[in-house]
Amino acid sequence: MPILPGFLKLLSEIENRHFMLTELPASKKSCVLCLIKKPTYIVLVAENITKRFSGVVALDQVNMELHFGKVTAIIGENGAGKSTLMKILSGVYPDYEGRIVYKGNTVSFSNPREAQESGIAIIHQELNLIPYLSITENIFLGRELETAWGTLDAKAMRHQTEKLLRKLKLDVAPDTLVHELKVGQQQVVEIAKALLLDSEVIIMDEPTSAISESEVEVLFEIINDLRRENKAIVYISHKLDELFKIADRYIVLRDGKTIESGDMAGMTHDRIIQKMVGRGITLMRKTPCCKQKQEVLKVEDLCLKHPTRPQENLLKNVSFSLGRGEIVGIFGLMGAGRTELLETIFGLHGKQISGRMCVEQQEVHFKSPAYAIKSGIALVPEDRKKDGLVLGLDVKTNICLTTLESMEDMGMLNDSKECNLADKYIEELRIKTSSSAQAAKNLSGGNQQKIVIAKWLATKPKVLLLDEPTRGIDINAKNEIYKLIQALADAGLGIIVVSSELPEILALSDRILVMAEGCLTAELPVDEATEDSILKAAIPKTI
Amino acid sequence: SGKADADEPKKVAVIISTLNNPWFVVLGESAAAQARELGYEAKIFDSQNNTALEADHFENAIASGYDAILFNPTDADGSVSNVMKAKAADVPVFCMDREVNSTEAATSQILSDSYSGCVAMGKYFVQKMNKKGKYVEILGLVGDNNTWSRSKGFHSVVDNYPDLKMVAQQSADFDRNKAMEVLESVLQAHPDIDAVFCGNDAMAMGAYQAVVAAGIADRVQVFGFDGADDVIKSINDGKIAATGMQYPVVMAQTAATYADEYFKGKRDFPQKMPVAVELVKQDNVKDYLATK
Amino acid sequence: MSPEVYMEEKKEKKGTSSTKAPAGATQYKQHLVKFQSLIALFMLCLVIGLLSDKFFTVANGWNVMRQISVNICISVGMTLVVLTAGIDLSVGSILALCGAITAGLLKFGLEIPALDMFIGFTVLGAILAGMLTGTALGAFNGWTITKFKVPPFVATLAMLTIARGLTMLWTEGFPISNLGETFSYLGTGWFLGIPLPVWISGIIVLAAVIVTKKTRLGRYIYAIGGNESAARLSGININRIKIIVYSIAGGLAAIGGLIVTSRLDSAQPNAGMSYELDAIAAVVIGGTSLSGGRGTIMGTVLGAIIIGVLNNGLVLLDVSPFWQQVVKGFVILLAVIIDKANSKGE
Amino acid sequence: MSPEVYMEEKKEKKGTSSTKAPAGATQYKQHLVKFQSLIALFMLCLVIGLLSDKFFTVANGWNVMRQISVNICISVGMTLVVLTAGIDLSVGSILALCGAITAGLLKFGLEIPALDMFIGFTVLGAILAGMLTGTALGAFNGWTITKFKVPPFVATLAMLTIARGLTMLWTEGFPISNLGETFSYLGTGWFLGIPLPVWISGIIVLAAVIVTKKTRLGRYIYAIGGNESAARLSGININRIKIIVYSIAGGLAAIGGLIVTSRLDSAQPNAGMSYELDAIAAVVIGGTSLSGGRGTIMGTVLGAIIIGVLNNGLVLLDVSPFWQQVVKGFVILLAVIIDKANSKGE
Ligand SMILES: Nc1ncnc2c1ncn2[C@@H]1O[C@H](COP(=O)(O)OP(=O)(O)OP(=O)(O)O)[C@@H](O)[C@H]1O
Ligand SMILES: Nc1ncnc2c1ncn2[C@@H]1O[C@H](COP(=O)(O)OP(=O)(O)OP(=O)(O)O)[C@@H](O)[C@H]1O
Ligand SMILES: [Mg+2]
Ligand SMILES: [Mg+2]
Repeated sequence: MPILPGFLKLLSEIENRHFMLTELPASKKSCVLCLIKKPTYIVLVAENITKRFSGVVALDQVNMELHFGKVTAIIGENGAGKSTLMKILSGVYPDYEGRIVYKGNTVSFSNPREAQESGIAIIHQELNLIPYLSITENIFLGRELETAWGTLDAKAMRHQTEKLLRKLKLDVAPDTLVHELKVGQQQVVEIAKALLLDSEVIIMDEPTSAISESEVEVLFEIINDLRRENKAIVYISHKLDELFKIADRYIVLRDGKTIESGDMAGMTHDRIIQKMVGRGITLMRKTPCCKQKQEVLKVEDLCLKHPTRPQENLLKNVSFSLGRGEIVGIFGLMGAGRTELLETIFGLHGKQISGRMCVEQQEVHFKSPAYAIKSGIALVPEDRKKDGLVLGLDVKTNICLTTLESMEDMGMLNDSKECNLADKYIEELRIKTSSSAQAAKNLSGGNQQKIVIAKWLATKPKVLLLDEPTRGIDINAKNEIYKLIQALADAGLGIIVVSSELPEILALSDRILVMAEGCLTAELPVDEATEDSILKAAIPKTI
Repeated sequence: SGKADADEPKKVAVIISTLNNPWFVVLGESAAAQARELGYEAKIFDSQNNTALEADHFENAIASGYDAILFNPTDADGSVSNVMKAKAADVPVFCMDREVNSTEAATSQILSDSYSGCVAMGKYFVQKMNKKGKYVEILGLVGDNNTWSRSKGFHSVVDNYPDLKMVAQQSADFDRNKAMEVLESVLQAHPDIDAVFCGNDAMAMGAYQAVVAAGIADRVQVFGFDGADDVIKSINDGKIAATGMQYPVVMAQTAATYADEYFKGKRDFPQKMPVAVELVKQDNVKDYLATK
Repeated sequence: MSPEVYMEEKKEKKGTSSTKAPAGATQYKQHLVKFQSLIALFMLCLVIGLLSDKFFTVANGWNVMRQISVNICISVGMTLVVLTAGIDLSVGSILALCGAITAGLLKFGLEIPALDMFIGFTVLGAILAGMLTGTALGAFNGWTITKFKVPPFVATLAMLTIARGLTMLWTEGFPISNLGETFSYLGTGWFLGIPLPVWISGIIVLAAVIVTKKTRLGRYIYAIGGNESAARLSGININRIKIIVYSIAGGLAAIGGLIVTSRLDSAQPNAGMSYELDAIAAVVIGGTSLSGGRGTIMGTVLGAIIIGVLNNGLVLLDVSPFWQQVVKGFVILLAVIIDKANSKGE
Repeated sequence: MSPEVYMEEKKEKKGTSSTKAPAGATQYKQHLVKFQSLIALFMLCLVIGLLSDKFFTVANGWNVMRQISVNICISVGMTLVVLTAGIDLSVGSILALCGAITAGLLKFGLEIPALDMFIGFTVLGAILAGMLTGTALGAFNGWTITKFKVPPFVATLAMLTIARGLTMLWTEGFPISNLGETFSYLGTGWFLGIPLPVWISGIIVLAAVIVTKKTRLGRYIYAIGGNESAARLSGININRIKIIVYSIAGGLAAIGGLIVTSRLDSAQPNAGMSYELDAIAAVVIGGTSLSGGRGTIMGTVLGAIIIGVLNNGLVLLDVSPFWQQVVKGFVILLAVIIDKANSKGE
């Protein structure tokens, strides 16, 4: 029971005169804790934090405080400075202006290890795993268990990992190499990594951007446990619904400044958006479109063999069609084969394929991405860091990479054409960057995602495949991307959107396809679809 | 290796310090050719100037049953242990060109003495220069003991004349291109030199080209060492002053003949069999042209 | 209520004004990065110039330029290869082989006993044959690397050995000399007051700068080195680009071989040994990352100049051959450290 | 019933049945990868064995093993370096310097005229001094790489030159020979029917396998090579690990130097030239990725054996030296292609 340590902590805090008695929130259910009238107090205060990157002020006089036993949500648009603030708290950026008071002492961590050792754990927004080490090895990296001989205690570590993975309901062997995992699974590993440490403060920077709702539920259970154990939790997410479910307090950042902080109770959706964006937003329902189904893409009997187990199929007889101006949403649980479907259509899986595909009644093949692009297909991939962007190159180059042929004048690239194209999309998609010559790696996650979308829009495709297009994107930008998708559909593109967010699917699609274990299990027009019916179809049947 | 298969022809290994230099290619191929002429199987091994690789070659040669080794050592000391290994396995070793520092290891050593060859070269150098002037020395590979035996032989004479001033001493790794580039740079600092002494003929050719490019070929004399075809011709054309003629073909043929005699039962070989280095200069170059 | 409904903003777009100011800073920094090696070179020249009054002369300037022209040819190709995150160890051997082939064809022509045929070669024909050989060997490198996924290090290491062996076989271990006036002119001639090798390397540098900055090929090279999988998804034919790049590297090595052979008026079978290390050193000193995607041709040129000046300076100062290597090592180390200190922001 | 609950039940069931199969497959695949080079080696041996009856003899076996022991010492260190995504070009020079230092101290002792002092060395003392020198030079490599962020390629290239220069200075260009019986024993002796160099390299391999598989250090080496920034975020002291790794590489190169020197009973100033290429070749043929994070010590050992068998076989088969290089290049290429074909799934 955490009472005794909690109490001792309290005593020490009294000595440090750095505590605050408040009433216990109603949500607390533990009677034991209620009986002793557990106080909550501040575990960490950040005062006037300013952080500059060359040319950019990422944080400007930011203040925040974290409470024991509470989940604090940091809310803000892409590029507001959330991740930067968290990196300062966790010792990644040792040089900043301002003061951090942690458990009564002014601290300044010079590296992540110091922060870790004093009890601050972080799940970074970008995955930070070693691809060719196993799950166990990744989770215990930097804090391996050793036997008396000074060698690694593989057994004990494996055992603990198994326990952690069971707790997180991740269904893979602990010896699996991380690079074999899907992004969503990797994110669960990141979570496990942070949970292994018995930390006071646990920072989660968009932990749910790549996982589906069932895993989110698991995570929330764990967060609730942690809250009961009196840990302070920082939670960052662009999925506002989650915040209402899990957060006790909130802090809003906008353009690197603190706008407001307070209790989550009593907050509404609209007010959060208002604070975050700095203006009111009217919410509008999508008008279902009524269109003449002129077929733009048709897939018939598509099968894809498993890369290592030839008798097994990752895609099984998938057939569907997509109309001009239609938006088809594909829903499925993690590992349903949605990514494979899009990749196959885009020509990434070369030879292990059978089936036919037509674009505008013309038979096309699953040859290569170059061929797919020529046939008018574009794919916004799932993992922007790995497949979407050349992070070391600048924004302009990344945007223009797919359409360089049209940027040429007499065999030479025309710089002004490139700039025009880049500026057009920076403007249209509101990509927050200091200039089109900024390196892509210096942009915030959401803005990177926008570059990937821009790069594919530039090819003027007939069919646009979007794999989780709004992952990590703030609500305002999401709105813009939705509008953009709609506008593109109106302009006659056929669009397929893969998403793990049911509301997004429901809001965006004209028609919904559901996948489970490589099969299409349902096809529902949007007005007939309900969350229940979709989920039922998404659950694997062949177990 | 002791098995005496009467029907099968005997096998002779020719282990050469390096085949990256035409002089040694001649040495190796003449030895192999002579051995074949005498009715044996012959095979050339390239030690690539690497004593450790040479040790491997010895082990491999002994293991695969060679009956004699015609040997051009990479190093006088480092190669001793290799020769001893062969001796222990009853395989006769005949050294060519370079010696090993042991009197009982090799069956016989047919040597061309770089040191005394360069002493002669030094004497001719002094004479040609009239005992005064500035010169540049271009060394071979600095870790190679041939480099030093030549340099020392040369300096043992030339250093006695205080008016002969060495203005630069640089290494060019026995390489024609490097020698040219080094001399090009040296000429920037010392455009007024009178002579260049090079540790081998490839470097002498390179040096000569640098001198030509600088337009001072008429007053700068280039000296080489080895007796390469190119240089002999150049001496004949009046381009290069002199070189030390070593006789790779003679040495190689002698070694192969010795091996033949060894197989036929002869055992009393001269421990050292010097083959003199002859100075090739303008006035006697015709003789050497004829023999080629 | 479903939250994921469309939202419409009330306010207009916010500040477009803030975008411009930092752009200048970035540009400036890129400039610095581009010429990061310049400071090291400058300091090096200053020190040598102070110690030897022969260093800052026109003649010595041309001397250095001519000496580095071969390394520049090779390193330009190497830069392209390294930008794709590859490496080419075979350039030195290809240089030797192509020089030997040109020299051999020029001097002896080509005899095909089977067909009872003899083909004589003009200077131009022999030169083209040499360059073709280099390009073909480079293409072979690219082919094994892309088709069989052999790591570039191994593929080109194998080619290093193979091409050297072929050189030995072709020359039978002997130099091929006396190639005639016309061919000699290539390496020793002057044109408009500038040595011909300098012209050649200058034109190659110019072409390479244009290719990397201004053409699709160049852009693709950077993209492949930066993130190969993203490049593939962008529809770039990775294999084709890589084969082209290795072919260029082979072709440029062949040109280097022509210059060396012509300057010496002789093709040496052991020419070009360990030139690959010099070339890679120039590339890396010039700020190109061995993991690909970052670097410039001009950086490499500066790197090659640093190495050339260093070699020249050490000889001018008559540093003993023993000490030369030690000094050279430390200076290279220092040059890179100075670079790093000056591009700290990166 | 809420969909979440329903889902969970289903998932639970799925778990038990499907977890095991992929895990098994992964294990199996890892096995394959681990010994991917084995097939190539096997085929090579078969071909040579068929063509030469001298190949499969005990004597020749020890012969090959003894010959590769030096390369194994160096390549083990190189493997560690490459696993951290680094490279070490200086091993050959360090080998030469350390061999020369041990030989020099053993033969002449150390005279310090300034202090009017003379220190004599026992065999053990001289050996320790040599190994210490190697480790120190390696640590210096690590220091410049971590402290000044000099790319490993440049830092160790500089060290290649520096150490070679120091060797020349120490030996004055002459070999140091006749080092005595005791010291000779190290390279030429046998113990329990196995040559001593084979013992030494065997112990080094064993230690390295334990380090990479069973210790924190090993884990961190893989992590740094796999994703340096993630490793840093996990609180690993990257710089310390790297310095340790380069020191080990230096120390192992020194051991290689001792073996070479003792085998020849002579320290050659030119020893170890271009050994770095052989070592890197062994590492890469053994399946270690030059971009770090992936590979095994046993793979490297196999790689070294392949190279050793190839060298031995070409000699046994009477291939002419010029053709040898060509054949060697193609065989290396083939070996790697066979590997790749057998680990296609990767
Ligand atoms: N290394 C860097 N160099 C330059 N600018 C940077 C760097 N890292 C972040 N920035 C800038 O700082 C600002 C804040 O970025 P940060 O990653 O903290 O945003 P965020 O709130 O986490 O956004 P998102 O929701 O998209 O993850 C952005 O404008 C970003 O471009
Ligand atoms: N390279 C691979 N090797 C082995 N199995 C793979 C590989 N790629 C995918 N799979 C398997 O194929 C199935 C489908 O994966 P896919 O990525 O298409 O799912 P998804 O529906 O897109 O899920 P996610 O939400 O993770 O994107 C999964 O069971 C996955 O484990
Ligand atoms: Mg962020
Ligand atoms: Mg997916």
